[in-house]
Amino acid sequence: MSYAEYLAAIGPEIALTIAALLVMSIDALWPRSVRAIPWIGIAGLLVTLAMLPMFRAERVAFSGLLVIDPLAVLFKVIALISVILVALLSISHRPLRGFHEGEYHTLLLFFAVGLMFLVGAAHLLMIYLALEMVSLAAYLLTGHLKLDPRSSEAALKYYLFGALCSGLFLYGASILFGLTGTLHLDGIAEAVRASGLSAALLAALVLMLIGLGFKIAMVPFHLWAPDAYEGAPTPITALLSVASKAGGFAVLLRVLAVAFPLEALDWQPMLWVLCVVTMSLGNVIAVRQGNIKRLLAYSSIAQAGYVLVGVVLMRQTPAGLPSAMIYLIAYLFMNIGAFAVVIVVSNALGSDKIEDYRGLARRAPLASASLAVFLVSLTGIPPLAGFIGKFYLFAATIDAHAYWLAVIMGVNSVVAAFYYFRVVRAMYLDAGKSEEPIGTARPLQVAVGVTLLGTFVIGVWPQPFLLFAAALPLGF
Amino acid sequence: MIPLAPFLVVSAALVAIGVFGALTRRSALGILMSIELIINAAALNLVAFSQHIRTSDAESTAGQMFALFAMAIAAAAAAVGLSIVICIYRNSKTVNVDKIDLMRW
Amino acid sequence: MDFLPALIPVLPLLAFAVIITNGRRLGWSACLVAVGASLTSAVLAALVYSRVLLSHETLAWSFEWVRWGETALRMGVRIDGLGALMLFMVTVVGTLIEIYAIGYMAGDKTFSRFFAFVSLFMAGMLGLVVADNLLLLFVSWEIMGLCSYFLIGFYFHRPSAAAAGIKAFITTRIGDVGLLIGMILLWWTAGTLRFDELLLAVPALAGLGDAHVDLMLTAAALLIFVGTIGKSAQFPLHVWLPDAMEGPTPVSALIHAATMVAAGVFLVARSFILFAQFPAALTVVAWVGGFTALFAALIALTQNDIKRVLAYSTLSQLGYMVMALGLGAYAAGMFHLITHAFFKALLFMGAGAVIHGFHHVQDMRRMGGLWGKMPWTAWTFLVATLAISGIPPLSGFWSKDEILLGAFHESPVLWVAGTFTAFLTAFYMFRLFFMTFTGRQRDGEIHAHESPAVMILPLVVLAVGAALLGIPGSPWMGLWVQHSLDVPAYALAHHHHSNLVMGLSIAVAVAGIALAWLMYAPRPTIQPARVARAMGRLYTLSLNKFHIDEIYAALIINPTRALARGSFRFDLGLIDGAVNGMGWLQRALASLKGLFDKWVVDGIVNLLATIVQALSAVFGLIQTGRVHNYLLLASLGALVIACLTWWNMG
Amino acid sequence: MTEPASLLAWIAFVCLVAVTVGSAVLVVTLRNLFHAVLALIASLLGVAGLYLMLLAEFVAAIHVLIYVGAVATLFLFVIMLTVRIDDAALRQSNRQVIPAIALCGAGLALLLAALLAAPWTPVEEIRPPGVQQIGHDMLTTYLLPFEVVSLLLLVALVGAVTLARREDQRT
Repeated sequence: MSYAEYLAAIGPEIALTIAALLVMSIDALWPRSVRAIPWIGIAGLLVTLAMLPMFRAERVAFSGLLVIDPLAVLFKVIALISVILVALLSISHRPLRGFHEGEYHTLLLFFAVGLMFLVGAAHLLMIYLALEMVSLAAYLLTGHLKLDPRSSEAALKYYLFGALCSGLFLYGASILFGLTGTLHLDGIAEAVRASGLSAALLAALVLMLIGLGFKIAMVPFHLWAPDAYEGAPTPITALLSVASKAGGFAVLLRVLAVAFPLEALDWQPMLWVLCVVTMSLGNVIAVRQGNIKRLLAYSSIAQAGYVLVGVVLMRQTPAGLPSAMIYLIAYLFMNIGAFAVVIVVSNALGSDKIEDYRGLARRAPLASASLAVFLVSLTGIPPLAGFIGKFYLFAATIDAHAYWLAVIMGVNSVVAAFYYFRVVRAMYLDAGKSEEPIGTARPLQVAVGVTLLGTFVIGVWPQPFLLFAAALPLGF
Repeated sequence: MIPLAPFLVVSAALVAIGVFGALTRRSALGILMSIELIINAAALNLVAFSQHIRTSDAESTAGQMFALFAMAIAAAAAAVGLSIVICIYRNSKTVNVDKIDLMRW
Repeated sequence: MDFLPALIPVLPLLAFAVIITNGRRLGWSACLVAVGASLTSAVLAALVYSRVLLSHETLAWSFEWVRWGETALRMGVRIDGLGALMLFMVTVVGTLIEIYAIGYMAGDKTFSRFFAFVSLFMAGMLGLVVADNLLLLFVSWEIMGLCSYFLIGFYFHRPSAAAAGIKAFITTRIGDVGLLIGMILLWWTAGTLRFDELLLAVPALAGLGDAHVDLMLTAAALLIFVGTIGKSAQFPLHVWLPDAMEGPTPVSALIHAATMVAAGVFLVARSFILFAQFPAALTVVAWVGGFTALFAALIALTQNDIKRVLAYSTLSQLGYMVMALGLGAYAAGMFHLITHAFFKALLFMGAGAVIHGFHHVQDMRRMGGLWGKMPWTAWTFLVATLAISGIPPLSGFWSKDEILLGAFHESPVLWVAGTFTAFLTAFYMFRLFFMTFTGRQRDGEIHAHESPAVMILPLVVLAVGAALLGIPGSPWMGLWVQHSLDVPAYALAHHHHSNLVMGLSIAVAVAGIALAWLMYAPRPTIQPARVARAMGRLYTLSLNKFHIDEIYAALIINPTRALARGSFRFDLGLIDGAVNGMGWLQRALASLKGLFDKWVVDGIVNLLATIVQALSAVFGLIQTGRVHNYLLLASLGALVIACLTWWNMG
Repeated sequence: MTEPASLLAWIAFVCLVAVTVGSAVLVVTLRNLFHAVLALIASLLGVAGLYLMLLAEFVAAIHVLIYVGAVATLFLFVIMLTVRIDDAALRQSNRQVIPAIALCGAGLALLLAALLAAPWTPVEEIRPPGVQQIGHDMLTTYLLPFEVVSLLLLVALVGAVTLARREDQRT
């Protein structure tokens, strides 16, 4: 492979790495330029995003370690958009102001680089490496507010849980290597097909599932999530709940779809149960939360459960994978949007308690209306993005004759309405203590605007997103 | 030459001991050390497989390479973990994880 | 020109957008925007109605919305006779209610917000009526659900209002989920969601005789009916409607008459082809409707809150409509929907005028003698009361009579129940009327006054409608309205006229009024209290709404609590030592008990809430905040997953 | 098939295993964290010995360099920074010991059952790749991970320095 080919394969990643290094050196050399740093990072991310269409031709690069296929491109787009939005949120998040912003944005960009490698990795070594890169950056970002005990505690819990899970993932990967003699996912599939089911294969799958389940906060590997989400700086909470989770889903999809053929190991029943437990537990526990970040943490566990519905059904219906993708895209906009409003409120009130949201509609009408839209969308009510996502997931369950899954999802979406509307009620139907208006910083306005637009457009005219998601062939 | 199976037994034992440590140590540092044991077990597995399992010529070094990378990554992860532990210590003057529960339910 | 009907829902939607974004600037004139939009819609609707009536054609216009592999989803509007009549009714009644609200809401701080949401509500309802496919119908349906949440909880400083808003939203949401699943089931079985295509596809599929397909379609029909049960407040999801009167009275009128509850009935009518093919589904519909009609009428007998009586009467009348559809008397059911919209809107607005003039007192036991003080209100109210009681030639008589006629031919049991309900209806409505308007005022403290002209005018218009609207649907005019509905061939044919049915229904109405006169006239012959004593337990049953809420508590909540406590202990032993445990146990039990006291007051939603909250309290305990517990649970989880999977594979 | 191992090799193997596993047990049970790190070093050296027995000299060398040279030293520093001397006598394990023993025991048993029954496809003869081969592959086949791991180390460096630095040192 020539260097030109290398460049053609990982051009966007290289560009983003350069941006990250640039941010790092500018911070080190000209400490005064700190106001410009986030914008340099965002510019780098935007350039990378703009480069993606030129680098989407399907290919296998670096001796099969990395692939560029529709799945990878799709997830790269999701990852970049969410990191851009998170960078916007970070600019105006009060506790982050002037607190090692250079390092913060450097880590954020490297997180994005890791994510881009992660979604294209088709080789166990590469997967592990990218997974660790993403995780390490995430641990560090979670604990970035080192003077805040909650931030440190969140980082510690996240780190310890993550380190154990990734250690077990590595051990599982080593068993898989022993069984198949190769680290390439497609080679693994061939060998597994030839040798068939064995207890060791199952052990490898379960061990690897621990690592991936941790990334997407799937029950029972979700336990870190509520604490980490609550303690992390709010933009990072958004990052963990969207970008990091999307990366986890990309690997999960690739590992399950490529490396574990169903005829050798039928993982569907197992994932079915996990999916049901994940959505139900997340929704049920969310009902009692009094902190909005924690509420959104449990809600995002439940949302991961919904996405898993598409993953479970991906071999039974051609609608499975695309419906999971659509849901993920919708989730990106509505969830980051919700966190943007949470930041608006916490900047003004210094609180994330739902009781402090009382009467918010009078103090910040636009922010409240936006949050209401995002929550209504998360509930799955038309004509918003969340409804389209749920609609296609329901369609996939019906197509796959998975009626129980449809019913359980239905019950869950009723339960979810409870807690989302508790927040709406606090904002609109409860009287607040103060009437003082709350302002919104410009970058947050942009972020809220973009996410609102996304939430509405997907809801009203989903066609382009459907095409985007339907680019996924079944057996990629 | 020692066959494959004894190595697998050793690495499985190391994993079990490591998980046990992670579950029972009160100190975050103790948990970190236990996790190092697990990563070592995986690396040992990889090297053992690399020598004993039939692979294609192109992948004759795959297992060893994975083990080497895993070590580098583990070192980086340990550095990150220890810096987080230092932060925790500065904030709450303890590294015992059962004392660290500001956030729950 | 073809897309003209699409403008009808878009105009109120625009009004919503304009008012919500410029609320402060518009101030009082917000109502002009809202009324202007719906008045224009009404004019358009009248145009559409005349065109559909004259040509008997179906107006349709659509465009491709999304394409999903092979299947494309089209969005558009389709207006047949049924849709045109509904459009006409919704826009006219809606506009009148909005005009009335100008007077009723005057001086309210949230005046403009009120009109914004009412406009959106109208947009939702109109969108639902013009929709040419189930998906668009569902979208409008949900928009209406959201608006009901905001409007019922509009007086947010009253906790009961906020609670009622949530209750309405969550309860109807249960139905919505059923509808959504049913809709997708239908889509996957029949391959389309468009009504005109379903008209062809469903009979073709039913003709196959494939048991699986039949099962799927029956399930789809029943799930769609679950949506109706939620939205049209049929038993057992009826609990939200009586509470929905917590909203401002114009909202009650809107919800009870022209919009929300009518949507559920309309849904069954729209997807009637599905029900018509599967008699099992139809039977369920009929019995649910019949039961709701009787059950709600029994409760209405003893209520003392003026709006509550009306709320239960709505439930009962909705039961009639649903029963009619279930009996195949499609045209009769829809006719009753239209007439009911007029007289029920009139009743609610009359009650609102009473409440408005009576300084926001709603207890009928404090009223009386308002006849002299509010003549306009009293006269129009009398017209509506006569109409709902089924006195010819007012509108309610003709539509109700036709439903009973259908029942007479199809199911004698339901006919008897329906006739008895008609008797009860006449009785409790005149009980209300006599207690409010005749005799002397029982609470002398309050100085009642007549409402302003802007509130009286809509009352008069509606009274004219409630009085005369039945005529075009009467046998005198050859059931003209019913024929204009373009009743599809698959709906059952009209029944032969029966003098017995008609005579009996007049007789029971008169008997009901007479009994009410005897008991509640200025000088009663029969003392109501003695009747109550004589009826004993029956009276208390009705007063306590048949203890439905308590039954829910005994059957479901208590066992759940016990279960929760049991599983809680189990969890505890698992995670940590007993020392920490006792603390948790006490805290969790205390919170459970608190929740129990707080939530087990009434209703299925509170029940659901209680269960979910209890589960939440129990499962929330997993999150101990200690990372070593997390690690243990996760490892245990992994082991369990591995074992179960291995065991599952044998 | 591989040639039968000589008795000497077995003796060496058993000794190494005893050191490795024995020290590992000490790592997770010793009360004094300082001692635990020493046990960790012993265990790691044992693993290095096992690498040698597997004829993977390069891996063994790197292992010793990275783990004993860097990681263990880092642990020692942090322990000295964070653990006070009077902590040494404190109980170092929490109340989960019994469930943890049960869980790990069951897990180990299942894992061993699975691993020993697995259909491995052994080589006829061990031909370990030399250091040259490893070096060559690292800069050809594994060029991408080689570059990415450098980024990962950079991330760890930047982040760890930011986190561990005292706040008052930056003005």
